[in-house]
Amino acid sequence: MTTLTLAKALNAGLRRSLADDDKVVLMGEDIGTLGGVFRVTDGLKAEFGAKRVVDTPLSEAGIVGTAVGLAYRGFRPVIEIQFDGFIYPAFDQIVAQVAKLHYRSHGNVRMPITIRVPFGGGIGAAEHHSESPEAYFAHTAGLRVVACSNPADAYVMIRQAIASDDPVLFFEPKRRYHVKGEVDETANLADARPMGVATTVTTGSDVTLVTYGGLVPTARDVATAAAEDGVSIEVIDLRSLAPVDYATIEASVRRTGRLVITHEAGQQGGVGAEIAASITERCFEFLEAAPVRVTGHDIPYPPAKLERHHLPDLDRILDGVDRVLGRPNSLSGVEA
Amino acid sequence: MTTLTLAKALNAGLRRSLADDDKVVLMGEDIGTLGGVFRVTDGLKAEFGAKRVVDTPLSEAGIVGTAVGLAYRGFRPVIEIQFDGFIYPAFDQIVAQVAKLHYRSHGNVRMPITIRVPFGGGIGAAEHHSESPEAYFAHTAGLRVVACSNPADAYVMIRQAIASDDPVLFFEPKRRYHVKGEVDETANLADARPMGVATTVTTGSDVTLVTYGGLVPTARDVATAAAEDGVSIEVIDLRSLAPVDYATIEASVRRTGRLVITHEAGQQGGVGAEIAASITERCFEFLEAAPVRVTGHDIPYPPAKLERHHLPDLDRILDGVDRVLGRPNSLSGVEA
Amino acid sequence: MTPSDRDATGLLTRPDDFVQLVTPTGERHANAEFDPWIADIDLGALGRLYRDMAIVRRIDTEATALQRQGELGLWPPLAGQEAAQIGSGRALRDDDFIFSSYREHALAWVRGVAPADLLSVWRGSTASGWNPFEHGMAVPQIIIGAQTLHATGYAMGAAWEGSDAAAIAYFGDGATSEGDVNEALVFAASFDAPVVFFCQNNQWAISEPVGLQSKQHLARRADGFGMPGVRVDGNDVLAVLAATRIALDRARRGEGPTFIEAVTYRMGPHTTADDPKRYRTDEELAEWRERDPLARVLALLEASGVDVAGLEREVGADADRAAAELRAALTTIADPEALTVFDHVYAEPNSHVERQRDHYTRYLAMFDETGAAASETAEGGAR
Amino acid sequence: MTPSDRDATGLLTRPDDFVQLVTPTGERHANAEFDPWIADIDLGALGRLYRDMAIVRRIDTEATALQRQGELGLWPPLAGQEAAQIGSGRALRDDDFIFSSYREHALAWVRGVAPADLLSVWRGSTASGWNPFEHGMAVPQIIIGAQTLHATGYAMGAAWEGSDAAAIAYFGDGATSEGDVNEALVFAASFDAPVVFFCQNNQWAISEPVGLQSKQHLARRADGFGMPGVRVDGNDVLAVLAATRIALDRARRGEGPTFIEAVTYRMGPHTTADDPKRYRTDEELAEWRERDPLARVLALLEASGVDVAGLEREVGADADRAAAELRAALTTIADPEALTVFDHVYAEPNSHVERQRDHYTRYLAMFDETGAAASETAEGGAR
Ligand SMILES: Cc1ncc(C[n+]2csc(CCOP(=O)(O)OP(=O)(O)O)c2C)c(N)n1
Ligand SMILES: Cc1ncc(C[n+]2csc(CCOP(=O)(O)OP(=O)(O)O)c2C)c(N)n1
Ligand SMILES: [Mg+2]
Ligand SMILES: [Mg+2]
Repeated sequence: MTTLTLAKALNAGLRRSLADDDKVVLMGEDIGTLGGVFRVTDGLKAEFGAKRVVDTPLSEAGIVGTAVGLAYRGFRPVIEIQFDGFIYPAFDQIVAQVAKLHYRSHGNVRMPITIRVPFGGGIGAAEHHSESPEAYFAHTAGLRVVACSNPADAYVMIRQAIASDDPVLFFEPKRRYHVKGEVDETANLADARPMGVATTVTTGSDVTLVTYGGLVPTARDVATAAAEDGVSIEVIDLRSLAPVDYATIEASVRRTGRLVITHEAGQQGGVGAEIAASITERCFEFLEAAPVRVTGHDIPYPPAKLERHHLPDLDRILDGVDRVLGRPNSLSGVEA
Repeated sequence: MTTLTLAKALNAGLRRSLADDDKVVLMGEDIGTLGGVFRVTDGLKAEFGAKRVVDTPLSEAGIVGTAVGLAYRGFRPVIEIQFDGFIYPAFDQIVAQVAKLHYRSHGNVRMPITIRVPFGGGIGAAEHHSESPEAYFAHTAGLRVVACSNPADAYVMIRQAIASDDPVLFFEPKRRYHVKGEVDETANLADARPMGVATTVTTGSDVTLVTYGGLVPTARDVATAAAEDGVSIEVIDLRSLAPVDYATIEASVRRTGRLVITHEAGQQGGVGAEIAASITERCFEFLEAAPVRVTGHDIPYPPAKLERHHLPDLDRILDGVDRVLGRPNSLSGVEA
Repeated sequence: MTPSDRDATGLLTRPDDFVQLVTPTGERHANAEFDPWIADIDLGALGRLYRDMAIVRRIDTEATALQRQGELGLWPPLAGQEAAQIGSGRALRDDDFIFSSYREHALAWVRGVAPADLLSVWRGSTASGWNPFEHGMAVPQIIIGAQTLHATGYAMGAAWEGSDAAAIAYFGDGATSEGDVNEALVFAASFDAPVVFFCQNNQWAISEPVGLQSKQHLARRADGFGMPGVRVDGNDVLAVLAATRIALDRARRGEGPTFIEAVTYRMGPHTTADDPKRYRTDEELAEWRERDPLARVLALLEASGVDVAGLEREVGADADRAAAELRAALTTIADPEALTVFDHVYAEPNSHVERQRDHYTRYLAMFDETGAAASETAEGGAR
Repeated sequence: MTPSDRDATGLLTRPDDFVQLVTPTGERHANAEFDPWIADIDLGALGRLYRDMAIVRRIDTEATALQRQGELGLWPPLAGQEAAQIGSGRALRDDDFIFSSYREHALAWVRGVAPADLLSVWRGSTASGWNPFEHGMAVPQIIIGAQTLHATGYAMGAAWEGSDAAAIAYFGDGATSEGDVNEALVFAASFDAPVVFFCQNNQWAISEPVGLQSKQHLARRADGFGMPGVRVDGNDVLAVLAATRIALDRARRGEGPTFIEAVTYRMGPHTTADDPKRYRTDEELAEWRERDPLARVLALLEASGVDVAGLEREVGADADRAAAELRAALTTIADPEALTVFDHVYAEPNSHVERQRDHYTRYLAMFDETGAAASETAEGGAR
């Protein structure tokens, strides 16, 4: 076991993938000499050379589009999109090419492309640097979408994503890059929990609280705070947003009868909408209350000084817990 | 009253908007001389000239990006995206610029841009010509998203969209372009139903069936077929997908206790997910069963000969109705 | 389009405006730079190039007819662009990889794609007709320009592997306006990628004349991105062959990309769904008919003493056979099975798709039991 | 970076490689084409250009310091690019419209943006500092290259209205790789839009040297799109002023767009979050310091007999005042009210946003009642 930050765990996972398979190439803006603006690729160009860790021209469609060509040639490109808000110029290549080529080619052409996206807010950044675009990709057939929340997962999941023959949107909670944790660099990938399987972070019996990425530590705090208040919360870290591991959520909700979902992305059509709808379909008779969503507002990401009024935090999630429990809450007395 | 096809109703609405406000300009590929591949802009270039009806170079980001500049200059650009599947190259300009500029500029810069998108399948077309990308935009704060389903609405709604000071994604059900209907070209826009308000197409008491665009006529057929079977269905044409007119749906579901939502787009994170989740939040105690979604599969749009196995149709929606009613259906006996 | 419009569109066809080795009337121009690259093309080889062009023209005509008869959903005819496609296609080595647009049926022919595979996608029976790796050719790309980036990335990868194989990207005049194509030029130059950008300037992007996309010759685009650009008569199979060979040689030597503008003309509609009368004149078409890519080769062969009547007969018979094979192949294209809609969405098991497949299987089974068919509903959605 | 790398990057600064009117040591080169366009710039006017540059440099230094002190969230310094920004900015007419990137603080200065408005966005207090229509300048654009299309559309609109106002788009060397910028060139050429593409080639895009984006001078990009491209010494305020005036004049006469590459250098970090030592050498920086845009103007003024010491004193006092005003302005920037997060999402009433605002209002009210503050939670999300 080594203690690593989440960023360093990713770095270690990338290094390992580069070493294990010479078809793995890293591509992105400023990932080589600089080591990435978050230093996630630090040192890798020096170690593997400029043909394995490739500083690209400044064009996101170009990066993803050439990665498609590299995949045709048998490579496994791992792309860094510098910030969440810069993925949109590549949207067409991702949605119309990366996601569809395996289908279009009857399985002949594989797209083992990993697209790393530092995502989410809470770092006081400028516009376009704090977005949570994951729902766009979860709605896109042909893509897998995952989000890591801690160093141990980061180290394993990035390697699983790279090893996957399907394209993976890999979301990294940038505000947790510096969080430290134990990482087992010796364990076998084959023994690891598949990236499609969710993790139960804390067990509980009153409310199931589902989240992913940067809000997982917050959700754990929620469970702690609620416990003091006599409420037992089961926190589930989704890890995979598409497909969702419904077996785990379902089993939990059947016990708790109450579901809260929280994410930074806006509510309208967010990942929480799908989970609320799907769990309602699957567990209707078990639900004691409607699933509650605690999300960012449906607004453009606000200026830094206002982001705490946008992002779900401990109090807002606790308020959601109160809502699902029918306890006094911010909407008490309000007609739904 | 005139009898017009949906395409001709749009043409009439565009003509009227061009005549009423000389800041309205139409932009797109092949919309001028050719009149658009669906002839929706037929004759307009001849009537208003090449500076009002503008054939643009072949670049969707360019079209939307220059429209942003035109909006800065006080114009009201109306863009035609030739087919649904060609909107993605413009995604960045739509999501990062069109949607956010009003917010970014504290309301100083308005983006009265209408983006017309012929959408959906059922026409036996090639890849990328039958998509339903509306959920991407409904998830994007700052945009309004509407879909018309009949000539009368088309004529009014396109004018409302153009007159709106907010950017509007305007989805046109391409497989219904040739459907005819009565259009009142003399009525006052001020008296028209606001485009944000849904329409109750048929009233009913057993099940609320919500849809939009090309499936509205199908839903009406469903109501007719179900009626023969003794089931009374209330069909709601959403018209606005963002924001959704929950007042109308809610009032209906409080009476029926049962909700079915159908759309062509995939299920995962589709518009139906948001509506199912929101209605469950708002009407939990009134629901007799979990809301049911009947949608396209979560697959890339399949080849033409398979599209009937992808698109919801009369039978599949009726099966959804059976499900929500707890009658024998395709999933009877299957664990949810 | 008025003549002055035409000037503005850069629709210039003076021989001094591009490289032309064979004039429309079949005269052979000497060209010191290009001639060495086609020194091997004797009269026999020229006859074979003619044969290629005649056969693909015939296949194209047949496919257009099949579409009119309702056998295909759509067909984008290549008529007029035979020299551009055959000239470049025959310059390629087997291990070069082709990333085409939707109109490059002649490339599929060059690469031995079976008739049924060529038609199946346009019939709507399949998402793609062939295995790209069996033919060294990606399946058709409909998103304008997207494939230029794929070709560039493929070429980067080939070079990184130390191979001297090249990639070639086919795209149209309209495509040059898309961001993707320009980004491909940036990447290709930056990485010295062994890729050839082959632009068929067929004067039109559906109803839009090339002058709306650019006031400059498209080949001039190359220089600003740091690569050579060459403008050839795209209706001159020898000029195209030579230009493509030069570009491929450059690529193989590690000197990077080349941009070729092949000036040609789409003689038919954009697709079978298009009506070109709405936007272009009969006179324009007539002018271009005089620059037919096949006619000039025949004229040159005749002037060189070849028994052209005999060649035409022979090739005509081959073309008849190809057309018959195409028609026959139709019957071998099976309608796809319902549940194949779920195949290949992912390469690895996916719980969500499996669940939907399972549900839909149960749904279909209901009809088996009751005897009804999903396709026979009032609405059906089918076509 | 090794010297040979540098050559490859196109980092060429020989005077014959671009238009230079004033050398780094203050010599004035005659230039028959450019000189008439700056005939009005007498010593007084030159002194005022110097003053502009000195003041914006001081503002920039002060803002950088404020960021280091935690008063700003981020600051992208312009140091080194004063001549490029002031030279072009002072060429503009009031009714020309500026679409800038994030580093063009000098343009905001030229357009009279108040200090508090300049800082508020970098402080994180607001989504944008000023009303674009009050200053003829759009708010900063962070998505690389996006603004070039906005400028083009604005210019198209201005021309359609019969106005002779122009638009100018500022972007960097890195931006030239983005599809948007290339599409902007396509549209501008196609519609003869009165727009100036002003590329500040400051040699770096964060850590990436310009040679990674292009092996060709960026100004050469223009020709292939059908517009003139001019490469000027971007550290020479007179050359920049003249080039921009020429381009604007062309635009006003309806002759369409021009591309200007101003060869300059970012002397500081990319932003205050960046550490340039990771990717570039002290020697490179030292070389560029010798080409300082301010020093050469002082040298020229001195050689022309101006009391430079006096000018420096005077301008220094103005700069001190500007810096003090900037610092003072900070205190006038109010922290935004919580509920303003919901303002201006839409221009028209929107039921969904109103509902969320209403809910959040009730949520906040809970804390008022209990005395707790949302911002004082364990986690808070604040910074
Ligand atoms: C991104 C995108 N936008 C629009 C279209 C619709 N479309 C199909 S072909 C075409 C014209 C293409 O012209 P060109 O590139 O010259 O190729 P050609 O058809 O002449 O071979 C257009 C606009 C598309 N397929 N993809
Ligand atoms: C679409 C997009 N991709 C990436 C970024 C991140 N980014 C910010 S500035 C920058 C470099 C820009 O370089 P250049 O265009 O030369 O401008 P400069 O900063 O040198 O003025 C990058 C990559 C961004 N802001 N937008
Ligand atoms: Mg064309
Ligand atoms: Mg730069």
